[in-house]
Amino acid sequence: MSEESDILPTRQSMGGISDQLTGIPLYFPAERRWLIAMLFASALLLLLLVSAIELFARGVGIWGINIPVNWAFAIHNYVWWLGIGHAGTLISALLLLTGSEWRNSLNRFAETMTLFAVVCAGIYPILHLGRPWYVYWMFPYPATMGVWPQFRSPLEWDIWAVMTYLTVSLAFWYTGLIPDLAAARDRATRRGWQIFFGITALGWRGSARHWLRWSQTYRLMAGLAVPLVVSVHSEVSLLFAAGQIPGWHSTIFPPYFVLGAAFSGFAVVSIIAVALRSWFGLENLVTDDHLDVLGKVLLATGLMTAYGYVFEVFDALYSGEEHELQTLADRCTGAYAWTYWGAVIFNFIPLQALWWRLVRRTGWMLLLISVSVAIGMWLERYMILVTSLYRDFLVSSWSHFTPTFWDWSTYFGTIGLFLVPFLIAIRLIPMISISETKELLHEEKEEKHG
Amino acid sequence: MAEHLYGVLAEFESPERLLEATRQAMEAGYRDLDAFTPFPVEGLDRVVRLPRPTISFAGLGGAIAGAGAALLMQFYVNYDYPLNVGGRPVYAISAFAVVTFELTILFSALAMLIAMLWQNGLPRLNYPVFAAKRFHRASRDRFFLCVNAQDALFDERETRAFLSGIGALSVELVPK
Amino acid sequence: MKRRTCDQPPIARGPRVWAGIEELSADPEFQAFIDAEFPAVQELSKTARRQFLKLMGASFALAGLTGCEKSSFVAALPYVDQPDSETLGRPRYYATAVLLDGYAQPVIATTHAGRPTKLDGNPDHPVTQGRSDIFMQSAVLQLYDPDRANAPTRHGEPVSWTDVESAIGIMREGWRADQGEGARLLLGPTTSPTLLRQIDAFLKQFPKARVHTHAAAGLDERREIMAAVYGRRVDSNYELAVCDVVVGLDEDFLGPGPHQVRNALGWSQSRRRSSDRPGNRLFMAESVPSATGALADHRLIADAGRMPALAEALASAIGVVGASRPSLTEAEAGWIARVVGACSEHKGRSLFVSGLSGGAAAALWIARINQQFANAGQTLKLTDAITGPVGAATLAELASDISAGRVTSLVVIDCNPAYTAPGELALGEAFKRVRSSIHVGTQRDETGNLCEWQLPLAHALESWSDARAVDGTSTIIQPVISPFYDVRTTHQILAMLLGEVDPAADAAVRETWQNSFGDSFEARWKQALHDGFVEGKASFVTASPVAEAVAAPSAGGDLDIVFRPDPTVWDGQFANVGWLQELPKTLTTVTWSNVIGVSPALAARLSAANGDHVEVSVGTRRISGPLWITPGQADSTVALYLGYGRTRAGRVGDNLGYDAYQVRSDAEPWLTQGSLHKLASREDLAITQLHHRLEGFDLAREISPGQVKEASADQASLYPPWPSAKNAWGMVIDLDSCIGCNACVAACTAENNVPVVGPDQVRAGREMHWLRIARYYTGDIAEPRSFFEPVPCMHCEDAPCEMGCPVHATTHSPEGVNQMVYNRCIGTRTCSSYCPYKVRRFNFYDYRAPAESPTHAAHNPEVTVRSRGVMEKCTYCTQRIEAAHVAADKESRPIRDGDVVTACQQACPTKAIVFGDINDPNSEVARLKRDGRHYVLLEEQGTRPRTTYLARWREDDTG
Amino acid sequence: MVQNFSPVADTWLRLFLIGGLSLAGGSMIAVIGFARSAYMTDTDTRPHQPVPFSHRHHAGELGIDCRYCHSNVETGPQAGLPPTETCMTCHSQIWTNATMLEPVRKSLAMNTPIEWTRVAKLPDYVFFRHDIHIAKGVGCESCHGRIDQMALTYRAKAFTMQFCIDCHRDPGPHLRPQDHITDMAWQPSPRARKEGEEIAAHEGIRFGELTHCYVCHR
Repeated sequence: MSEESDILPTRQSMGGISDQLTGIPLYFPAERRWLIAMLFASALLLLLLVSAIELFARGVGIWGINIPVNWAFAIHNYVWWLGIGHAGTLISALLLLTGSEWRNSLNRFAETMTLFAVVCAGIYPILHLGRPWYVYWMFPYPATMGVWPQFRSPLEWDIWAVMTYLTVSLAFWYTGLIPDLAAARDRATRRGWQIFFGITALGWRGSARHWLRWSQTYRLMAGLAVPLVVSVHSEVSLLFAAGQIPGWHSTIFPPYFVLGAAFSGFAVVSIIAVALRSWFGLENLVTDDHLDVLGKVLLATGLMTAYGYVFEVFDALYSGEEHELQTLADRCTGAYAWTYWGAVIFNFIPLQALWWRLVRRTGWMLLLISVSVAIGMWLERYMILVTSLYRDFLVSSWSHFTPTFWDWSTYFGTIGLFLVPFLIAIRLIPMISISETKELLHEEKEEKHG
Repeated sequence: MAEHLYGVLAEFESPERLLEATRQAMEAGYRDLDAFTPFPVEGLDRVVRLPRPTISFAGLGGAIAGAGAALLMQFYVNYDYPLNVGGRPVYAISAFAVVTFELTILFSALAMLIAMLWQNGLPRLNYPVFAAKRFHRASRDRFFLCVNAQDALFDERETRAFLSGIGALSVELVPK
Repeated sequence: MKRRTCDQPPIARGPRVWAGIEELSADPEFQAFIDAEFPAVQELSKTARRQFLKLMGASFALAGLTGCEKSSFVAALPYVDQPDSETLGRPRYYATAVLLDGYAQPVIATTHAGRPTKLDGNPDHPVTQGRSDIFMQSAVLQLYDPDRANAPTRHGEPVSWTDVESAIGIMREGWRADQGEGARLLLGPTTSPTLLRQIDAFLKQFPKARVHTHAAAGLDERREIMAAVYGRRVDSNYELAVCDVVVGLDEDFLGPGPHQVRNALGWSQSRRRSSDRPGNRLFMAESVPSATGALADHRLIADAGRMPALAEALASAIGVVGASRPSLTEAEAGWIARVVGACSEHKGRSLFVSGLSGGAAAALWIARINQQFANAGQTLKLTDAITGPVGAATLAELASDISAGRVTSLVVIDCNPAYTAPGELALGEAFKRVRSSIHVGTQRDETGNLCEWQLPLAHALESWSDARAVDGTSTIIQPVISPFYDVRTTHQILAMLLGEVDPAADAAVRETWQNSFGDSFEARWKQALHDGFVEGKASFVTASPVAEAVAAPSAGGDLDIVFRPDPTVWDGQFANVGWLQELPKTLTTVTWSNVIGVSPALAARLSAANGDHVEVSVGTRRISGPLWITPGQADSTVALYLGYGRTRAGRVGDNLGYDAYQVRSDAEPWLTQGSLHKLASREDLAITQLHHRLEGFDLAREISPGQVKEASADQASLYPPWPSAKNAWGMVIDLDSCIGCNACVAACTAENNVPVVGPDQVRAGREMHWLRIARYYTGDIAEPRSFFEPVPCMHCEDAPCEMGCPVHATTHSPEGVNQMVYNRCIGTRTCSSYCPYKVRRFNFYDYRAPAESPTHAAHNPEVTVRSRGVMEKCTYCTQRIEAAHVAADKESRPIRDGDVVTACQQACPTKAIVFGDINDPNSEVARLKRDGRHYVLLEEQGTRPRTTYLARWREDDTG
Repeated sequence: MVQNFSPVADTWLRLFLIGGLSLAGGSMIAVIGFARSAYMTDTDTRPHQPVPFSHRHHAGELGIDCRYCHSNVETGPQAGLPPTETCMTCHSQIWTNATMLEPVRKSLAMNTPIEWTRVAKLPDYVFFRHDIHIAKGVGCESCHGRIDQMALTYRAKAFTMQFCIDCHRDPGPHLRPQDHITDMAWQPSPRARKEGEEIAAHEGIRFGELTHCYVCHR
């Protein structure tokens, strides 16, 4: 068997992998760099805190929204974050089912990323409320009013979809984590770590029975997670498609959104993969082959998203509906044309470089392309919201939207909300699945010695 | 004699060795066996003749419960205070589909997680095998076979001898 | 949690409230309170912030919707001795009148627990027939204006009325000595019989005293023109109801002003005479686009200076003796040909009118044409001028007298010459030279500030007085609320000048009517108070044009500068009324400022855009303001709007826009020549509609008589039908009748406690009006065809908004009303996102007033005042629907057509808005839904709106 | 050797899990209950009044009709508190010097209203009308409870939306004949529903139209 067929270099021992990965939390290598990152992240988080206080004290008027553009940054970033939050679970679940072995080195931090991205998304629907202190009215509880939530509303669907997605992702993530926590526990020498991993590992001891039930659960969960991922973002797309606003009211939206989500998600996964591997010297586990595959997936989803763009245009032209055409014209030439063309350029131009193997296998190139995709998708969400709302049916209601300082501060704040827990997670849990990597390594060795 | 014992723990350095040893132990007539490994070892369950796990049924149960709960909830709230919402029907099945689907998945997933932990008897922080000197390698790179003291054939000395006989790197007694 | 305390007479605490505000706005604690109550304030700049504090004081309604669920115990105060007539929580109605330029605007005042909350036209009155305009609607807010003068002052120091009386006593000493030599009265426009009687009495006492009058908005000039033409003081009355053809030369007879309601009623009446074609035809030649011009079937764009020539050309075309045909452009000739063609077979049923900018020159020809067509006496009726007093001198004469030192004591009554006088008279300076001066007015305004004494005047709603409506019918003005400041009526002050001591409020008025009613006084007085007017219009007189040809003023300077009263603050007297400031101006939708209107071509020549500052120079005087490109304005005509740039209007109206009076000349107050050049600076105007070209959508439809066909009102739906209740409410709006006057918007604001949000929020696109009048134009921007389209909530039966709400805050009633429940709303704004018509409004901040604001008294207790973070929108005035239900249910009878009238419908001066039960096939609204012009806005969206439209008539080109 | 925990640790862990779960569940139920508690709904608390007015004495023992003092109840939205004049019609004759009544006499003398504390009140965004309820056969007692037995007045029924909506959904059983409107002791007969529906039919109550939002909220 030749090296290429192996995604992992086979000349490394199981023990080595164990020590290397559990070593990251137990004997943290990059203290200073981490502190700097943490400082930056907490600053952003503080910004979010300030923005939120300002918001609750004074009302959503501090944002640039108005009538007709009464949804902008909040919903726009909600969709963006949720989209990013889709890669993790999708990668690990889908690839687990298809048994693609290259998943093992990526799924853990991809899933972790998902969790925090979804949290970032999840706070927006609350922040953007006019009276956030009544958010609990969206849940069915026996109120003295005798009034219930309205289950025909896409917003109501949203609440349930996001809650489900967060919970299931968490369960899936934790299930996969248990054996590794045990591994860390068994490596831990300091009492504190022993107790922490001891409890979180729930007393896992890798007994044959444990493994049997665990594998079945893990696979079945993956089986559930895949349709869930698809449903959640389809549902988010209905938030718009269910409205009659030109530029929203389209059947392409669900697939269009899901693919877009996966696209942006994979981009962020690539960013994290490249970053972590160079940070913690994980080249032996996150190999160029991994980047290569990531690059291919990114390219594929990117092209599918591009198809969505093309279809949107076709849709408008084919319908021939004057307002749809008006919206199309506004997107291409209107006041916010820069978001449309920005999205097209950032999303699809650098992407084409991924046709070359060299680019795919070079960390920093992949990183740059992924960043551009993340920006592109952000612009796309902006475009979908603002250019549809600022000029809808009645000419007399046409208006404009300009984000204020608080729009931006809230957005950047959520980046802090994402980074802080992620950085903490790096220090607490093995960022790559130990047991599965070993399994893979063992299989590869098997093949070698026939 | 064996009351104070949990069993005998034998260490092997590869899954293959473990499988081989287990097979021999079974042939020797030991039944109450368990193995501790860093990752699921292919085929071990067949050798030890473990029953097929029943997590999937828990999952199914959860799914049905979820779907039922969701539909019931949505129908009830519209039955309790029927309001004309944009001329849509009171019982708008198509609109209820989304939440129903989400809850189906949610309940199912949680049911399976709980079932898995329950059947595995987790969480269980204190367990005899943890007391074994070399057990910390069970999650690293060693593969352990354990003959429980409850086993009919179990005899402290003979079992030890038998295990070291089939190529264990180390054999140790695990106290209760 | 603030409370409505309806069973507490709130007026009792009026003065204390006022004092409260004065002290408070400085006090830091109050600042803190404001920051809490109005978070918006903090983000405003220091000046803007001050501005906002002012605003808030002046124009927000109070209290209401705080979400706190725990209901605490609060105080309840019963009457000590309850008036027998008072039913707690039941509104009571009084017939009285408010004033505009001295003319009575007959109203029915709605009062809750003794405080007026709403004014509507008096239905029995021949002029208003229950309809109203924006000024009438807003008068009630003016009453509660916290900036009103609340006590007499001398040199700005508060004094008592006894001081005032003794001072007047001393003056009278002087006058007695020299028979009033050097005594001068300066009157605002007035029609009050009592006031005129008192003036006469005054002149009898002091024969050498003189009376001057000053009306900024054109009353005097109109009278002068008529005098020049007919040789006597007459007013012209247009009988539009019987006209087949109306031809106007720069005369915006459907625009704002005292005559608007009557003209609009008449015009729409004849316009709607038949259902298969327009009932009349309207030709307009105008320099500056106006409401009337927007409605014209054939509109000619001509510079203001051309009007006399056009008039003469018309005359000669028609064959008026002595008219010679001046040279005309092709467009002008074509238009005149059309007019002649249209009129020739309508002798006696056509009407020619000309405006102020045409001057006497145009007016004379127009008069002769009406003569020629036998319109005089038919469609054009003349009455003796009802504004007085006869033989009063002008403002210019006063100015010259003062500078000549012939004036020792001056009493300015209910006008503000220091602001409204033409700049060249420099009256402000002059006033300083008068030894003793008294200003009598509701505000301590520019003039009041210059005068030695400022005497606070009672608001019409607090006064005993009388006045005559535009048709001459007299109205006895009775107080509907006891004055809550230390104020007096004009009549009381005149009485003081006549030597009485502490005269009773109603004495003078009673005396006047004692004389005219004679023996049957008590009965007729009661009757008059009940009806709100005294039978008997001004009798018509026949007069014919006497003057020989009047020379048109010669054109000098490169541009015609025309002056127009502002569409919403008029001559400036309403500058401190927040409701009017926030009303979008009829054609521009500009709020909170006036603009300098120019044609697209001129703007292109200047390479200037909307909001760029330009400087207008007339002779040596110059002013600068923001430019506005007006589609369809004549190329070399510049329009200046009066009423802004005030410095002592109050906290709402100060320092907005520019002061056009500065460049006004006394000789040519309405049309003069000047030049224009662009400045470097610009400003961001607060406009409510950014885009006006219709872009080819059929939102505002037209239909020509040929296309009319029976329409079916029912619209298809994919959903199974919901059972309807007995009543199904619906509305039809006739685009052919809408004159874009904003009366509906103002009425809605007053009825539904719609907050004023201020210029910054309007700029941000957050105005709160539940009903907007969309202004569109089609065709070339140089010669557009304009449309008005009122857009309230459509109350869709398959409403997208309702489907979007996650908490059942907006649902559908069995009567088909799209309900918005504020106290359930959590502010997701999904409804507004989904609304294809964007008629929902959101409280981005807390727009409510603090409890201290006196304006809370104006607020309608039947409607919740919305708090921060909730959506709101048109409710079809559900409080009125429910009231009608209760009334009907108590009598166990069905609701009759006309039992429910929405505020907008009630106000509309052209009856363009019709509301009612569409389940009742005989109801007016059901009939209109079957009309041939009926159409549904965005019907293809399948929302099945209950609010629908009647298309506007377009003339077949066969004419 | 990774035996990090002693056997008791497991016991503690289990206790902790069970405790946590039951705490979460319990607090939820507690909150839902609290919203209905007498504290939140202000029932059964007797606020201090300037004059310790006893409905038991006036309405109960003396049997004065509700409408004598709350004269507005049939004609207007608000039942209305009696003006001082009304109190004095009797108390100018009896108990003329009772110290208890000092505030009343003062009110009349100084012409200032008596500052009662409102007991029965609804949130601002609820627009309730007494007159129509009276006209359609809803008795005082239905909402205000046995006023005639209250020494100091208190709120007998929790004025929650649920309370209103129950009756608006199905008025039948709650209606009574006109001559029993102010009758505190009136008991619905066994055939209450049938009689109620007769009344409803006679009064032409708009069944099904009374539960939409704008009936009470504007």
